Amino acid sequence: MSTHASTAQPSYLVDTGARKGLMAWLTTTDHKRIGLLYLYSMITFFFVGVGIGFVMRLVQLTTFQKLISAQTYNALFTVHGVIMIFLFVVPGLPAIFGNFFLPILIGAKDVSFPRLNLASWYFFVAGAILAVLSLFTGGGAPDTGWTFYAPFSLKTGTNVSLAVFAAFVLGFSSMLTGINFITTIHRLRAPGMKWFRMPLMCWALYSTAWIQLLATPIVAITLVLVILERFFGIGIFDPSKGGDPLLYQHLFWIYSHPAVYIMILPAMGAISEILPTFAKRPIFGYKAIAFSSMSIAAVGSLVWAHHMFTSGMSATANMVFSLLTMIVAVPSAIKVFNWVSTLYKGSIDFQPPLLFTLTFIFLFCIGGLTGVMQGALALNVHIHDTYFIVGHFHYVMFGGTGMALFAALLYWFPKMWGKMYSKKAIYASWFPMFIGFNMLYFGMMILGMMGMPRRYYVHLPQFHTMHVVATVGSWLLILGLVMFFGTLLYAIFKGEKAEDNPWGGVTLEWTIPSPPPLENFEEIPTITHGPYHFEQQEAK
Amino acid sequence: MTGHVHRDDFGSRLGMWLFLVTEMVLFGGLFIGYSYMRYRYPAEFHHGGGELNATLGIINTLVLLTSSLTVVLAIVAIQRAEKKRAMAFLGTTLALGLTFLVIKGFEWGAKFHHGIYPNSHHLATMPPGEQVFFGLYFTMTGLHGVHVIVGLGLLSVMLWWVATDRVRQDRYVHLENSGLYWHLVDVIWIFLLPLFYLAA
Amino acid sequence: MSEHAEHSAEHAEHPGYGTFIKIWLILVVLTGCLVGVSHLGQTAAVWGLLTLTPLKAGLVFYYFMHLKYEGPLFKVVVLVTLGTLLIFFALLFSDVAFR
Amino acid sequence: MDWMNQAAVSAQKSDAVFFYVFGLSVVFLIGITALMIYFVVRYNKKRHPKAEQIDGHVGLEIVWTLIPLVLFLSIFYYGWTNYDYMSQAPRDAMAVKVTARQWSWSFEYPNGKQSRVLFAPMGKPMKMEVRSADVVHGFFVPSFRIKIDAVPSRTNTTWFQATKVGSYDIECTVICGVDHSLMLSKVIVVPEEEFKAWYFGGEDAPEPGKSFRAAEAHPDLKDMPQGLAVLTAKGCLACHSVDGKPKVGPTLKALYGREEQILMAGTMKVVQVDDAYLRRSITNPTDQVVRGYPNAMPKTQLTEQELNEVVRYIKSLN
Ligand code: HEA
Ligand code: HEA
Ligand code: HEC
Ligand code: CUA
Ligand SMILES: [Cu+2]
Repeated sequence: MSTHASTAQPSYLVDTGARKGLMAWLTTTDHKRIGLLYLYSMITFFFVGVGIGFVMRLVQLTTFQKLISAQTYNALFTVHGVIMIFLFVVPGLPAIFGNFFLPILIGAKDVSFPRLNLASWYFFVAGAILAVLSLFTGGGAPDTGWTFYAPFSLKTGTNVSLAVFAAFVLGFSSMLTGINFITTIHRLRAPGMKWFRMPLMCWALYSTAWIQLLATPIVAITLVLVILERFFGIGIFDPSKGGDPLLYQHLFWIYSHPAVYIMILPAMGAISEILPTFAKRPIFGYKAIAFSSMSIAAVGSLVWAHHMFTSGMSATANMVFSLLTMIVAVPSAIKVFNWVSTLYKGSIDFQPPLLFTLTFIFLFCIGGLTGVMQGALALNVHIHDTYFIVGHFHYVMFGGTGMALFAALLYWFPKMWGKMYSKKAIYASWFPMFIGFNMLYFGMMILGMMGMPRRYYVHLPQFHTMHVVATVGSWLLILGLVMFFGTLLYAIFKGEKAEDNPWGGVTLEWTIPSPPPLENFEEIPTITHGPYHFEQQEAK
Repeated sequence: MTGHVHRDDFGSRLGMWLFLVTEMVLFGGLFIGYSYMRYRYPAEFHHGGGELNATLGIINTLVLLTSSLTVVLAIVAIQRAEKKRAMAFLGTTLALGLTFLVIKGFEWGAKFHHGIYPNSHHLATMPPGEQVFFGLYFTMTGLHGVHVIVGLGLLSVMLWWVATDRVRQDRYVHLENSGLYWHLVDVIWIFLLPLFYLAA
Repeated sequence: MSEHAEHSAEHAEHPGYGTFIKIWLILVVLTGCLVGVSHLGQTAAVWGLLTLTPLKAGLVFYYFMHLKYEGPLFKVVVLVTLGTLLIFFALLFSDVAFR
Repeated sequence: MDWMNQAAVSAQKSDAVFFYVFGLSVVFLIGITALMIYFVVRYNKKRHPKAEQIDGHVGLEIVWTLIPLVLFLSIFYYGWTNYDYMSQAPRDAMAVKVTARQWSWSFEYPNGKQSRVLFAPMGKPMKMEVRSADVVHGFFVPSFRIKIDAVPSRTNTTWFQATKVGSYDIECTVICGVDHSLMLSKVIVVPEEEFKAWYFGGEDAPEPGKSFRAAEAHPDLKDMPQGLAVLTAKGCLACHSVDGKPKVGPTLKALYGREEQILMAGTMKVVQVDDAYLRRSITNPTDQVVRGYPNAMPKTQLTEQELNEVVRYIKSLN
């Protein structure tokens, strides 16, 4: 607590090496700079994805319109899905905040393999460029949906091969990050930083990294098979050659279900960091949260076929996977209850990060509860592949991971850039965002219950009213988004200088200057107690 | 690999093992596909296996097993600072690896010659299950072949590093890691042998 | 994955040439057995596959890949991986085998 | 509301599960949200300046592990048993072969009769044997809450027992290419006798569905405008209303001059309804299919004069 900005070391934002400017950034091995590289490149792609989402909503504004063709619409939701999943939510929190804060939170100077870390970023960029290229080359943007279901993905004339290869490269980047984090957590914890003294963000990143290792290769090989199938016709997924489309679906979801936990676990980790800081008390049930992260990682790998209940799987499989799906919801429930209890008898300092944290809990609960509905067999049959699903996953991915990302950004912003944003402007952006969000995505869920299938270019008249509501919601949402990012952008350049510890946090990142110096710590700290130890601060 | 952190051989090996985990799962995915298909088409897989040249498969198994041995012996040699010997062992490994590829090439060549290759007319006349069998055969042995090539590349670098003393008695984790990779490639082949060549 | 094991795992005594050559011999013999068994008919072949192949792979892991000489962490890593794959198999067959 | 339209037993089964989970969800969501807001207000730093350093409570952890677990298991069980009912067709069900292709549906009955819309007798179990001729499609009837994928090289089955006479949407739910959203059809549920009349009737037995206007009076043909008389005589009114209600086909009310979105030779077009369009729609119904409707209109022989009358009558409906 006492080692304040007296250091002679300059901030990591200042170039100290031989190279200057852009080159210094592109060749950096500093985990903090790599975190920012990810952030900037991701936001770029993210806005492309948001823009596409906006256009899709415009399409649904009329029952039939001539602005874009059906083929273009199919390409739009595919590209929207691919960008949002593979370029944004899957790598999102680990790559940005994991890179930036994992070493700091465990008291290390960097990750175990800094150069590999930079390589991961280059893989990410390469994958992203390939994904963009696939839009303009070959037969044009893929039109299969982000799930690339065979045999349609084998037959369509669009450039599925390149898009799928892009996803493969991105998967590689994700695995390398996972390897790095696991090794870092095993090897580089500061003296005294026992496993159960790690901040919960580290537990979340650790379990995420394990899913990345154990699930990503499956999708890698699946996508390789799709490419081989398209170029050489090896026939494993192609029913006309004896192959089986259901095998494709199994392999795809063996990865892609765990991937949704890759998205949410780090978000939950960030939430578990933020809550204690603003409640000024330790998190409720530290071990329960840590273990539930690990058990989500474990059980989450076993429920993939709940995406296939109507595919004609065996009845036994339907039963088994429905049962397992219910079980995987338990650890999430545990977390929610522990988070809420953390507010109990705290001394709550209401600040923007806390507002977004509570919003996260609310929206994630809706997303999670609708997930449970989908897991119930009799109901899934009705809502599978309708807008209900679209509503569900926007609630968990955007209301969950996205809101957590916002909260984390607000929480760590002063540390990362050493500047403070206007809190009023952030509060103001929250209202349109929250109202718009619920109009948009709750509207979608109602549509789904009414029987509106997803990936529909045109809709039947009975769905029109709700589609209009949803589209208007999307405008509000985007308004809020622009205000939000405008405020932060302004703060990066013109914001007031931030203190080293603006929120009164007690984890290690708040003991070093804002922004942190190159090697984080002047000397590696020795840890003597758990992560959320507020007594000491009160004593002062 | 570490810039400002002190050297951590254990960490490097851990990293390598974690990478191998991803490789195991990568091939695991294919093995899952294989068993799924074999369950669907037991007779066709049996028959397809009969058309492969088991002798070549067995020879290749012995070749790879031996090359695995020489890699591990090279590590022992390095630990004992026997540089020449280490280089000889590594050289043998490279030679055996190449032998493997050559034999593999002959085997594939023979299949191609008989009109059995993906998308061929001859294949299209076979029952669906056999088409799948050969699809898997070419994919899995092909992907394995790619790994052999990568492994050979790694080991060649190691040979060079041993020669230039970048790998030496007190600093050989890179050789260990390359060796781990090579062994994994061997293990995968150990599974491929019975699944394809001895399936009949 | 305990703290101590992890840090004290730097191998103390390195095994010599002999150990590995012995293992190699066993592997060659096992390969011979596998080939022999596969001629005894379908069931024998499958059983051979299911027992001998993992045994061979295990030997390579344990000796050639030095798993025997590493701390528990590496063993756990490998076991977790194999366990995961095994569960993937089992669950997949809840579909395939009951269709 | 429209989406609560339960037109089959399966719909009741599915909705029962929905209401159960929905009820639980609302309770938990409101509970959690209310607690959150209460804590934030009650323990605000102004009111509660000193936080109590509580680490956790084992008893509570156990409680909130077990209670959700039990509830989740009950959801699973309820969902599964009801699904079991929804997926197991009774033995005596009539088996209809459903074939999906890019981008249309066709139905074949046990006696070889074929149709582009699905005719079903009220209250009788109908088993769908769903296959695909090309890529994966999805067979979905929202009002019945049933859905099953059409996967090439295999046959998936589902079934229903309709409880209400009427016409219901069939939609394709798996992305299958450019016209995925136009891959629509209808289920026409009719009383059993009417279905039988069609089913056992010969080639030219009239398609069922006329009963939708059973309630309407049967005025004398002579009192009608001539065009309406033709429409009635030729059975057009089985599928078309003249008062604005959508049936199997679009209503003829205010049709003339309307902008219609039609599918012509695989592409979408917008046309304004004029004489030529009407004639073509009637003489060659498959040439121009109105969006949102199945390609189901039969070809009917009309004399030139009848055609004129019909067109004039349709104009008069504006
Ligand atoms: C961040 C991503 C994310 C997360 C966290 C989740 C979480 C969950 N998801 Fe979701 N899901 C997706 C992303 C995600 N999902 C995506 C992208 C798809 C669609 C893919 C596609 O087809 O394109 C999908 C689709 C999907 C389906 C397939 C639907 C279909 O196509 O038919 C199912 C089915 O079971 C499902 C279930 C669940 C469940 C049970 C959870 C659980 O983990 C949720 C657990 C949380 C809670 C339950 C809330 C908190 C708990 C309480 C408040 C306790 C009290 C409650 C009770 C006692 C009821 N999801
Ligand atoms: C995280 C993932 C994510 C996000 C954020 C979004 C955002 C949006 N999505 Fe969606 N969407 C998907 C993932 C996502 N989407 C996926 C996977 C599919 C399925 C594709 C398929 O069928 O194959 C889909 C499909 C989909 C459809 C269905 C298409 C169809 O089936 O016909 C629609 C329809 O309108 C839609 C709309 C939108 C809109 C209007 C937005 C946005 O424009 C809303 C506005 C966004 C914001 C206000 C900002 C959110 C901010 C953050 C998340 C944090 C950013 C912070 C930093 C980078 C620091 N999306
Ligand atoms: C089995 C039901 C059925 C019968 C009987 C039937 N139609 Fe139709 N009709 C349809 C359907 C379905 C459509 C919409 C799809 C299409 O355009 O092919 C349609 C479309 C039309 C259209 C174009 C409407 C528009 O909105 O553009 C006209 C005009 C029409 N029918 C007239 C007739 C006439 C006249 C008869 C009697 C001779 C008749 N129909 C009998 C089902 C039927
Ligand atoms: Cu057929 Cu979508
Ligand atoms: Cu899932």
